[in-house]
Amino acid sequence: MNELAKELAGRYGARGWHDIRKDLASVEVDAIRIRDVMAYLRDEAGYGHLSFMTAIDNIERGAFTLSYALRDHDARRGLIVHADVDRAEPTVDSIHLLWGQAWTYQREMREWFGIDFPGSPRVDEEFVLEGWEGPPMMRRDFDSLAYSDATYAERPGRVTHDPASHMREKLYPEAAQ
Amino acid sequence: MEPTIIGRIGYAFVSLFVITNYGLLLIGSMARISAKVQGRVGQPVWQPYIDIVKSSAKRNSIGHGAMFYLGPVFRLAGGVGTYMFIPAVFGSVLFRNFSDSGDLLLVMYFIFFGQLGMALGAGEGGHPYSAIGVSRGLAQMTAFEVPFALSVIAVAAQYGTLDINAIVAAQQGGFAHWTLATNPLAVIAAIVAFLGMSGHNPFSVVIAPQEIPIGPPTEYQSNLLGMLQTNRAIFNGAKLVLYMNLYFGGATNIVAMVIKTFLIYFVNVFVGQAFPRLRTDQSIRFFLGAPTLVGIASVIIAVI
Amino acid sequence: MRREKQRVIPPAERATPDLDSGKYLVMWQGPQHPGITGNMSLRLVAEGDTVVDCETHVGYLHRGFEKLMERRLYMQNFPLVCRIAVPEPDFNEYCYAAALEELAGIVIPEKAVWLRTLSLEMMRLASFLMWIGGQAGAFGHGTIAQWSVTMRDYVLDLFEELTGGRIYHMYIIPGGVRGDVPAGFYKRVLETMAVVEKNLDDIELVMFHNAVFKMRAEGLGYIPRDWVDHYGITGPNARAAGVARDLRKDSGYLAYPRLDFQPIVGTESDAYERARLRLGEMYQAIDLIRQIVDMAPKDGPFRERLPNPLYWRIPAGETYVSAECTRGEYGFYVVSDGSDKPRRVAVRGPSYTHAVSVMERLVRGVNIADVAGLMVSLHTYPPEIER
Amino acid sequence: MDATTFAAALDLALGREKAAVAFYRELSAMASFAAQKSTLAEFMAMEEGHVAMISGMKAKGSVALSPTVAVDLGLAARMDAEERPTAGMTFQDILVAAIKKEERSGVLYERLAEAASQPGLKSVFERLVAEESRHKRYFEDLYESEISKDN
Amino acid sequence: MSEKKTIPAPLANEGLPPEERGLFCDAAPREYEPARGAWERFLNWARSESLWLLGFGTGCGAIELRPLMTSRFDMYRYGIQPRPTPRQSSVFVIGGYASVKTLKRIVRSYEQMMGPKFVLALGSCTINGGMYWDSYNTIKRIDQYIPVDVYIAGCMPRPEALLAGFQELKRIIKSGGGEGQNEYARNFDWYKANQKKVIKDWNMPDYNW
Amino acid sequence: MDIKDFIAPFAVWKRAFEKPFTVKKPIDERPGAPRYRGFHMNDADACVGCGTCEAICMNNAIDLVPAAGREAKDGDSGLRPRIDYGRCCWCALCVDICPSGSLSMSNEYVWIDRDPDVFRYVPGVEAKPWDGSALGYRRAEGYRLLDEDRVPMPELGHAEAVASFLELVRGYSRAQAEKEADRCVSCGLCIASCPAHMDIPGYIKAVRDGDMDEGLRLLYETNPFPEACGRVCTHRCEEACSIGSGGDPVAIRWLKRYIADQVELSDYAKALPRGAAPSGKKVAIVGAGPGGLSAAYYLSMQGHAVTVFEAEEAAGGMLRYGIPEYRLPYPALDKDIGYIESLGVSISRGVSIGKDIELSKLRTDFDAVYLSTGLPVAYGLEVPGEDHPRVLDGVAVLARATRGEELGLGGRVAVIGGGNVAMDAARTALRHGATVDILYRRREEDMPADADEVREAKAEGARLVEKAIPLEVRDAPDAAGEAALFIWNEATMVQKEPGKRPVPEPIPGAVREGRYDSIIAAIGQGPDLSFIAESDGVPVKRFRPVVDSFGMATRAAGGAPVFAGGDLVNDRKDAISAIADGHRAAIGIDRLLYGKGA
Repeated sequence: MNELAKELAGRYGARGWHDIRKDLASVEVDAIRIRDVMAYLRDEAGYGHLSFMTAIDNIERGAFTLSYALRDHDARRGLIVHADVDRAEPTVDSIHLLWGQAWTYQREMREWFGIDFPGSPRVDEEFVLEGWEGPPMMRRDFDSLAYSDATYAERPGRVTHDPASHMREKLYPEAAQ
Repeated sequence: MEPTIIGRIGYAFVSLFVITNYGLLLIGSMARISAKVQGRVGQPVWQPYIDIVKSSAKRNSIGHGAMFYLGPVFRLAGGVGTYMFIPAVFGSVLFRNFSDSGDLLLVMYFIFFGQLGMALGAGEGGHPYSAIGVSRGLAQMTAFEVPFALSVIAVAAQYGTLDINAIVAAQQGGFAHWTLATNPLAVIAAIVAFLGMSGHNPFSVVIAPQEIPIGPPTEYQSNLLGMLQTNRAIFNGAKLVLYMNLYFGGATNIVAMVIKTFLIYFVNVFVGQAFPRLRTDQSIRFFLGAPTLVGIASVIIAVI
Repeated sequence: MRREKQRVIPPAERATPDLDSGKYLVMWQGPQHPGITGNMSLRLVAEGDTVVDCETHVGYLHRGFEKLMERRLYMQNFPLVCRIAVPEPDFNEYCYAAALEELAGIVIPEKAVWLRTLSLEMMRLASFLMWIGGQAGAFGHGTIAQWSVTMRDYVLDLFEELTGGRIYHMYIIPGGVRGDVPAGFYKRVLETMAVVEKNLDDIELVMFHNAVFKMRAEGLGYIPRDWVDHYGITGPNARAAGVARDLRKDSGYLAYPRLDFQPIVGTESDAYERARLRLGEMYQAIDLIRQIVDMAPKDGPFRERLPNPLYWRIPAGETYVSAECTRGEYGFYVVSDGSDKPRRVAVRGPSYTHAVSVMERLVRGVNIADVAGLMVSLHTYPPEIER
Repeated sequence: MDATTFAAALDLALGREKAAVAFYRELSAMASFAAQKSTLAEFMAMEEGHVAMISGMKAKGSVALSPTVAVDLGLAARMDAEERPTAGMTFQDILVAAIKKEERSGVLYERLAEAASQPGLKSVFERLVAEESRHKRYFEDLYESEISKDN
Repeated sequence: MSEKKTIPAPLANEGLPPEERGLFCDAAPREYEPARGAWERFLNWARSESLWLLGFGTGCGAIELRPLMTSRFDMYRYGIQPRPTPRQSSVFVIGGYASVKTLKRIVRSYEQMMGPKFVLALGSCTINGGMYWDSYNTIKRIDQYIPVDVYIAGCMPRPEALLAGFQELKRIIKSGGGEGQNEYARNFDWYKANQKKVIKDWNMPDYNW
Repeated sequence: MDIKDFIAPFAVWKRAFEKPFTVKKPIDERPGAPRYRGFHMNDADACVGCGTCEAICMNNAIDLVPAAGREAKDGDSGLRPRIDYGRCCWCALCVDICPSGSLSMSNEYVWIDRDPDVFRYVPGVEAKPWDGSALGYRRAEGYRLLDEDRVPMPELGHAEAVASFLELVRGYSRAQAEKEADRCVSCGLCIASCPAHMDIPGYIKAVRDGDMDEGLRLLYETNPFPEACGRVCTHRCEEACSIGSGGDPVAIRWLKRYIADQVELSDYAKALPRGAAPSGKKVAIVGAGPGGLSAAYYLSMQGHAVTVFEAEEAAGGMLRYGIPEYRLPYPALDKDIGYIESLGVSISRGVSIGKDIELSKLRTDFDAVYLSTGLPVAYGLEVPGEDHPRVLDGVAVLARATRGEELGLGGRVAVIGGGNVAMDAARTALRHGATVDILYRRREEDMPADADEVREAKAEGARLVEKAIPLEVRDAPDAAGEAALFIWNEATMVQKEPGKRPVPEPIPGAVREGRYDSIIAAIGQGPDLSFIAESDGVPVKRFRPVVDSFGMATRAAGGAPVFAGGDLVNDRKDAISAIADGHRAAIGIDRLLYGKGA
């Protein structure tokens, strides 16, 4: 473990430092401390550039995992910070004051996953969707195909055959009995 | 032989018909020349005709109140009016129009009249871009009118008359008698103003497709658009003929008229292809700068 | 001098104009508006000719790529990713392929490395050629676009020959590239480069030594240097502000460490500077393409064998692979849960910040006429915002 | 060709076919289990069919036999066995017997055809040769597919 | 064109604020009887030789319009040119997939165009959903929402394919087949019902031209 | 800004004097690039209708539809892909993955139509203008999304092999098996060709997933002899394999073996379903070969009490007595049989029907009888001298080898025949130190034996004498009956009838002879039907019991219904067909016993 990992662990209880490749690592923190961690990383650890933020729906363990990807351009290395939030009541501190584009990501996550970032500008406005009535669509329990089939008309006349069952029908229909 | 009033009206219609077609072909050929600069073939020369037929052949149209309809009518009236009081070919009975009934001031008024009418109509369309286009158009117009008016004043002062026929007459007898030769500053001021008047780059602020698509006529369609397109041809023709008369010695036959007006119009294209578009404020600042000074100088020269 | 005067640094906080006062004109620019790049819209609040507030509205091109990718096999996503950005699909292909290769532990053959680099640089050139037409067009200069888009087409002809596709190449496949170089291809590349270079010289003369263009572009959209980190600005937009960041140098992916080039850096950080810088990058791309043609291995395999794509499982893990596209940092964040479909793919497009946060702020105080020019000078592309 | 000679020729053929029926019947009597019996019964039925056909021709006075000789697979030539009717006959034994029998009939007709002086009669015998060759081919095919599959 | 089933639905501009109501028509579109004989053929010729297309890049397809309208393919020489406002345009090029949000604008722009108007649909996505067949945000068949005159297969179709599409469109118009406007008017209720099925926040006037 | 900025822009006019960029007639002048991905083409004859294109297509653009004039047959589903250009994105993954390589793309790209419903067609079946286009996208040479090379099976070297009866084939390791399983595209063409219609894609998936219990469960659904079939199956599935249409077929047999090998017999019970509750019905099965024991397995799974009567001292039938140990080691066979026995199936060994017990007795004592006695009778050479003491029959030699008896073949052995029995006999003889000649009437490619067997027999040192028509066996001079002369006639293959296979025709005068210590005749086998009396009511035609689709021969009054199957009934002479028959009969018997009709 390197210096930064120790520092993060000591200050913010960060854990699970993992070197993905030689210039990229990931680390996990508690969601409640995310703003502090990000401020520290930006101001003191040199990770001045926020590449992107996103969330992963880990539906199996009932959590959204937030991923904040930072980059230290001078040291030419990246860091992905993970934080789990409860899937049932996802609320995270906004970091829009730290980075000027963070609010857009937060707005996106609000719309796509239903994660709330209180205080983030325009966070409750629609982002890419318009008049969306379904659940947040990036959640894994939302079935895109089913929604599409139910909503958008398809051109009729498509029918396909499974080779195996077609051959059974044609060549040995008795086995179907 | 002096024709009867009925005959003169008939001649005026013929003249109008000719200038309309000429204007359309001019637009068509300039489009082709522009295309050549851009490395392509370009539309057929007669494309403007098809466009007008097409626009007029639209089956439905929408309106936004009476003023909306009147806009193009005013504009057309402006164009026709401008043309009607300018002699297209000096000395020709057919292309004399009603030039002896009007003078430079009347023509100047008609040039404005069309613009204003259009502004009123377009404003009625309710489209914000129309409104912006109109305000830009009027702003730019007031700006380029300054050098233009100065130049006209210089010409009027130089020849001591407001009668266009007289101005043309005074320029007969070779290049040395043209205003271009006698008062080049006035011509420069006028030509620069002309760039603004005809809305070519870098002064195409009115329609500016990338900024306010496409300005005042945004809401115009169908036969109203056809009317505007026709007017564009007439108005172009009228302005060119006016310029020719004021600065380039007029024309004593139709061939000279075609050559001269073509070249005057070509100046627009020549500059327009080279430059992008200025912002309205830059355009205004520009017209009120050097061209105005040149205009003033030309007046001074003319007066002296 | 004059440039300095025009520079407008808009306030950090959004103005909240009183719309009922009658002082302001609210208008929408886009999605159906020729001055907007791509299909997005701006809600502008103008006072007179000056924009006082701007809201960006995106999503007109939202197709739900990230959701769709979660329900497709890894290999099935390969034709999908390039559609995220139609002007330069290859960067998507590269980032996606590289992310999978990293997660699956695949090393691609040397020839594939070079062909990928070639494809990316050709794409960069083509994309910039399209952009420069847009930039000139936004200020009303239609001729440049007529020339440059044709030049782009010549580059696309090369792509068509190499990859079999004109717009969507689907060439950089996980494991390598999809086809070898056809006979005589490099010769045609060099011929095309000569033609493009000659026409770029013309464009430079007409567009960059142009009084009106300078009047419009100089001082427009000034981005102070300290915004670069704050807004996550990357690519030419950052380099024009004097920040010498170029992932091709910094991360050293593909064959870039073996190519001879230096990031071009500007100082003025306005629309003119950015345009100028991109022009420089076009020349640089031509130079890089020539180097690649010279140095690329002529024999050898071009693709590593992968497992059956119908069942290809990638070990659980995550990675973020980024590349320097024409607009800046383009990246794919891929999370695998060990199954045959990705758990999560997130796309980081540079326009995400350029076209939204930066655009919203820069446009305040700008003349309505300049909005289009400003937007193009940021080189934004909406689909990578909304995916 | 006079009718008598024609009838005589057919009678000869009829006689041979009836003898074949009798042959199968005799074998069948010796058969020890159902499978032999059913197979022999089938072959016997075939021969009875031939009997009926030739009798029909005789009655109608016409010859409706195909002149095409079936291809000889050449199995019979190499089979050494005479019919050895035993209780434990296998399918192979029965088929060999059948093939041999058909071949002998064919050879006989062939000789008769050679010896015949009247062209009409000659043609009748040649057609009978063809008929027998097809019977033999049938059995040879059976032998190839059922018995000598691996060789 | 086939007769579509009409789904009766109350259509009105009632949802609009009173001050905006004046900006829109208050009646359903009506069908227009074409002129007769040689005159109509002449008009159709003019319509086909002067195709002004709406400059609305609805999807990927817009990218191939660029080469088409610039010097290499130069569509101007075929009488085709882009037009920035729907009022003056006669051809709408649907550039591939249409997200619901864009569809709303497509419908609006289409309705604002003056007839006769034509629609050219580009690529797989407009025919049967294309590669976004399972997306929650893109429609699959554009012909459910507006009438389409010509389809061009491809993803992306080359500019040549687009040109061929325009040629086909010209042929159709000349033969008097470009009656999409009347088709739309005739099946107005059906189209509106389809549109409202997918456009969930319907805040547009129903009668919108 | 200086003066240049006002002058330089006029340089645009330079272009006005140059040639325009415009292409005059774009559609004609600019065809798609040679590699352009245009509309699809399909070589419908090479296509096998496997649907892999459909599986890889992310756009759901491909449907498999019945093609006019193409029937389903082994290795060809009769379906052909139909492409929907309302979906296609021209990525050409279908071309890259196509196992048979039949799909390709032309460089045509213009397709315009008013009617949106026309944009789908079956390439290669519905004619299109671009059919047969020489240009267009083809997958790059040597570049395929699927691996065409089979994972090689580790085997004993030939020298090592001949020296012992050790099993030749060692079986896949886990990595090898998973790699091989990964080549499968789950098209399912193989299922129809497998007589037992095993769920081959299913168990291959289990290998991929590493779920051996699931794999075993799937195997036992249709085949209770996975160990045996995994080694010696005639694997007709592999001939139908779609991967085989453009490369090596998937090693389906080895994967089956891999699954069975991975699970210990003691764990079988855990992996496999439990049988139904006892039904109180009794079923007799005659013959403990694969067919009989399969029937026994499925019947006992249904809860019936099963007794198997076997004439030999050990169960397994031809699997044990006909197949040498080096191909199917006895422990593997014992594992299969052991599991069946462990379910409560009782096997009465050494009980010969017709001798020790009559069929009619079984019919009275049991509720149903299944006959699966196979083909125990070897057919003779039918040449003069075939009763020479040195003429042995192949099946008997193999059976004696199984029993461990001294074979006494001598140093030079001739094997007559080209079937699997001939190969097994030859290779057994090789392992007993003999030099072996295999004499076959036709050519090597006509041999009914598996190509692998022939190849290995040759590799192990057997000499193959083709086109040898047996003429006579004679006592060898000075051999006193210890050696024989085998005399044959060299043949030439003559195409006598069009469309039929050529016939060996003796070359006059080309008579050859060879002196051998033993001559093993392996030309064919037949059934022994002597135990069926007429009174049993079992219909027999041409030495085969006549059965219905469930294998039922009779349900005549006077006893329990009689079913029959396996080699006794069918013509296919392989274990898997017997197993399939056994399974089918078990279903038939079960229905009958439960009164579900049949």
